[in-house]
Amino acid sequence: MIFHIGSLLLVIALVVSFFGTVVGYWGGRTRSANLAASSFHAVYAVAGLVLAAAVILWYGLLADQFQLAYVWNHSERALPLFYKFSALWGGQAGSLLFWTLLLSGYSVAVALTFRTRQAALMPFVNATLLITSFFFLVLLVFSVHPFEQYEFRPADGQGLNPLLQNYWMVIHPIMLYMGWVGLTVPFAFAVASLLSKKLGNNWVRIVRRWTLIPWMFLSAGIIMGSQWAYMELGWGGYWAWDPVENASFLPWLTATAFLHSIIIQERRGMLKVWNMVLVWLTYVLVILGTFTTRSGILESVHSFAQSDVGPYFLGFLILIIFSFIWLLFDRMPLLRSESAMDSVLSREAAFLANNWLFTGIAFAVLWGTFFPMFSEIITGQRISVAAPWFNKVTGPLFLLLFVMMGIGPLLGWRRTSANKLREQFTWPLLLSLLFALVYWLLVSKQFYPMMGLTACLFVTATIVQEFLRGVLARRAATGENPFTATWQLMRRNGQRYGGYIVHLGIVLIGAAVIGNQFYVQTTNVTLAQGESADLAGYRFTYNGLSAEHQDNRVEYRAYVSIFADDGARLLRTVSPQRNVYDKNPDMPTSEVGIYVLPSEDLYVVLNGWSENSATFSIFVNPLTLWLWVGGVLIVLGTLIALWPHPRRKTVPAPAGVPVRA
Amino acid sequence: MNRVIHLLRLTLLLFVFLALGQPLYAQDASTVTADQVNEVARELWCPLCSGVRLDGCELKACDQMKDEIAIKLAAGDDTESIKSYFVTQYGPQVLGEPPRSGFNLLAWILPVAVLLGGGLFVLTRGRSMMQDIRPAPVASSERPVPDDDYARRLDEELARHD
Amino acid sequence: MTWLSLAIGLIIALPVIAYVARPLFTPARLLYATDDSRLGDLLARKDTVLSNIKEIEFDHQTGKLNTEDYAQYNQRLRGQALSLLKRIDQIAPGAGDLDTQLEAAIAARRKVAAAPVSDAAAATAASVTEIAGTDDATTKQATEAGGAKEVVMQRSASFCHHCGAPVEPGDRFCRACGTRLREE
Amino acid sequence: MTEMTRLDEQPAVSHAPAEDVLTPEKAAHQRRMAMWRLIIVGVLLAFVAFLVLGLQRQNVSQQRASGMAPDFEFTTFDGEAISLADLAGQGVVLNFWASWCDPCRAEADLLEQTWRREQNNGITFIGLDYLDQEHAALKYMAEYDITYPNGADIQSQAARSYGIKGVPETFFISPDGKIQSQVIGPIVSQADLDRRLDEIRP
Repeated sequence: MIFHIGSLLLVIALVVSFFGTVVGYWGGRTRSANLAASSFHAVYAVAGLVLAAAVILWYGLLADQFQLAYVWNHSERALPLFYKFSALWGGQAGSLLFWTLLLSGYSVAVALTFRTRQAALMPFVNATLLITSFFFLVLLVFSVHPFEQYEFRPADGQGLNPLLQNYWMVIHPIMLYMGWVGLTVPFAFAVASLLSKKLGNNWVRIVRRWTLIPWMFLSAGIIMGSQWAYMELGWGGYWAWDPVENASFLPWLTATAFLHSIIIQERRGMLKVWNMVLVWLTYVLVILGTFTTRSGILESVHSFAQSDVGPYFLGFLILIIFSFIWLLFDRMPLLRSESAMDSVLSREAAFLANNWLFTGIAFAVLWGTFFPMFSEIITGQRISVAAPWFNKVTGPLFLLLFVMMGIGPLLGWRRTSANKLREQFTWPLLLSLLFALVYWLLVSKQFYPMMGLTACLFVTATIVQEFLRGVLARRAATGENPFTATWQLMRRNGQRYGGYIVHLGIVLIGAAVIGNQFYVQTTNVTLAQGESADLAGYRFTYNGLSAEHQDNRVEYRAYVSIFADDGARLLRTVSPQRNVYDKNPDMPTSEVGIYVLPSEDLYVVLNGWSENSATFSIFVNPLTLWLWVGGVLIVLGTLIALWPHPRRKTVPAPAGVPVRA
Repeated sequence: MNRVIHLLRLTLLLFVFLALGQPLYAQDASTVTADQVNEVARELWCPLCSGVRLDGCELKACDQMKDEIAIKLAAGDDTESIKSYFVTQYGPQVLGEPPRSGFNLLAWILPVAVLLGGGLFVLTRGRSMMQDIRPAPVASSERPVPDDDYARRLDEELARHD
Repeated sequence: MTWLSLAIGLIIALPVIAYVARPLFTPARLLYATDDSRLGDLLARKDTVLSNIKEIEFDHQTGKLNTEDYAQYNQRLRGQALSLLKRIDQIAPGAGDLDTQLEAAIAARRKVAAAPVSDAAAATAASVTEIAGTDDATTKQATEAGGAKEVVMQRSASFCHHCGAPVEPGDRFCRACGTRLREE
Repeated sequence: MTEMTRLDEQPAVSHAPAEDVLTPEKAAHQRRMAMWRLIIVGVLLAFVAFLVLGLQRQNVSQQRASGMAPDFEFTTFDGEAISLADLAGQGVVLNFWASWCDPCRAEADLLEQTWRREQNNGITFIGLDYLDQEHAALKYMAEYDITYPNGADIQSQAARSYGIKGVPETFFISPDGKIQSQVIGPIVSQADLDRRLDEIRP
């Protein structure tokens, strides 16, 4: 009964979202406050209805209502409560519902934020957000049916996919979805400003902020996804260039490009068309990514069960691609640049180079992701495009990007003269050369890691120099003490210095990736109880195995003691673990045993065991800790950049406000 | 009763894992260590999954592939010939990258071509954008003398603006 | 699907439809009075130019711009800013102080936050903030509607007694309407 | 001053510039723009077309249950070359399997026994070994004493043209080369197998 109501709620939401789209669009066209108000109401109503539907599905999951096909497929009685809750996004139908829920949440946030401002834009924004909701509701009503019921009530469910029964797998999809879904908002504003022809500096500021928020979630989501892969899949790595991973990485790349080039538009009124294209591209890549992961068009370990959502997605994709292109072409005359570049040695030029590299990398990743499909259609032969290809093609580009990341901030706006350039570059460059030389002589003679780590150091040096000079300049101007000066600098120039902190995070991630890519050491051993294996100066001793039944699984835990100094000093006993799930015994999951050091992770995977011996894969992964630290810095830096400026709390919003006529 | 079933399952699993852990044809390949096998397996990709490297793959099919590698290593084959054996058996999808020939060459060429083309485009556009603005720096005498009132207002606004 | 659940669905749908459609049955209004957003655009642009001036100043201080370049750009940007200020004044005399009003509003709000003030003062601050978010036509209208009068009552020292535009401490004439200001 | 004039030149946003005079450069510029637009739209169209094709291909391989059986050739583990075309006039049971596939074991004996019963009744059994190694495959065949022609499906070509979803998967091909039925997963009942065999008897 209640589940019938759930599907009815979705149908009502479908109708309302369609109505709201029409009303919003029409209201924007005719400048009717009544129609606009109605579109706001539609946004709130859709959010309420979708939330109610989600609550009903949650109730079904938590109360073990196995007559629901979704609950039967993705839950079981013995599933811990936490995972029953997260099973909402564990399957196709539920995760699409979750998408819609988050989207309507974002829509409400936007509507509430701008309900009295941006009168000219908001009806169109509402319409764009609602049409996206409408599309997902079409899927939920006509294709995937989260509330499909059986005639009878099965005694127990099938259980959640064991791989999803992990803490990271609960938080990581939320972050990722928050990022993906949020990128609809900048697209909605872009469409609105094109439709309303209000293309001034106004939407730029809004959009920058509303891109930064989802960007932060997306970054965090990607990092957490890697963390999950690293801790759970137990193959020693964190990123496999899998189609699903690429699907989350692609919009990140274009959004990052956009976040840089929008600064030029904000400051100089240049690149207006290009920024529109980037916003659109980001949104298209989000939808494309959802499409590829849901339709099974590309093979991936992460793919959802195949269903017939593909054609729907394709239709929607065609709609958003071509209607936007048409709109953009139509409004092209209104998007002329207001100023021009002054010099190649300017930050504008650096941003251009950045955009070139980011979109280049995005193209390469897109190409590599879809190439197997192209190739199979054209040649009929199946090939795979995996990590080696991606590393070879994007590796040099990332290296270049890192170099640019060091150079860019040192260039002033407009033009940097030769002597100033020398002044700026002397120290970082000297330091980097010294580092490279020492590295070459003492550590390793491999070219790529040396170049990569040198670039990392170079970027770090320039950022430190930026902070120092900024603090000094501020002290000279205001006489503040160093701490206040630093604080004020970040507070007042959050965009710039927050950005630097994000860069620092990226540098740490880069260093960790280089360490893992080039200096990983690994061995595969079968140890009898009490036996040891040596790797990279550490000794790993197998002490024994335990088996323990938890809620819905058996946990097999091996105990491995790690010694340093050739067995002289005990560092830690780790317990790599295998979980065998009652409902899915053929899909044992892995929990690796890790001892984290600042310099390297000692990473032990339990592969198999017999009565008195066990097989392990042991990895020594250099610098991996810094990957996660870098992720934290990215979030921190974004928050600093997002923090409202002390003065510009209420920026005049000039586009107009409802008039009592 | 439950416990019995549980124990039964446990022993069954132990057996399965034992079977997984041990090479099936250890007799000829016993001298080859797992590390030597993985050295080769690292350059091959599971043909059944996408994007999973052979040394990290836990499918039984992949374990058999690793056994095959051990046999071939014991027979004195080198990495390249083992790789090419698997390519002829399973097709190029066991390599992590498209072969550099025929249509698949496009996988390698296009990103580079697009990147260079894009770079060229940005460069020419940037240059033409710069030529637009190049005219000589503004001579101050050309500028109309701003009335003090506005200048003062500007200074005030600037002082507030930071 | 039972009749009962259909009925319940209908019961849910009706209020939702009523809620969404209600604004359509109120007297027709326009979203914004004119389609002219030039003032808003100019204000935003002025803000950008001011940021740019600050930015190159900072670039100069941190040694990224040499003094000649800085002087030249600074001059150019100031020229732009001045011309913008003038054009803002041309389009909407007295709107240049929109920004100033905003300042006042924030200041008032800060005061409210800092010390417990009467509810009336808080309400005033809120209404001023609302003004800050409007374009010229609405500003005038809101001013007429009395929002600014309250402001005058609240902080008489800083606003013109005639038109309500804010004035700087040293001013003898109102910049918006030209009225001679009363001496305190 | 350039920037200033540019600022001043900005159209009042809502009105497009009303300069309709076409100078030659302007015309050339417009032609270039038109060309670029065409290219962009063309590339996007091509991409979308590929997505449509990809989706279709995937659907086709999912629903391939009937129709003409694609031809294939293979070499048995004994070194004999066999192609489907050679077997015209006989009913063919085409079974995809692999030695690493546990469910395959459930049907191995049934298939072998039925083959022994039917081999003189105009029905041929063929086993194609999917993504497997010869050593392991031979051991598996010895274990179940499999005698019908078996060979490796080199580069999974047959598997791809039949669009199999996994192993085991079995196709029943009539003497005139049509796929009569298809079983995904192991065949466990003799009755079911016999019923399907009856459909393809010559």
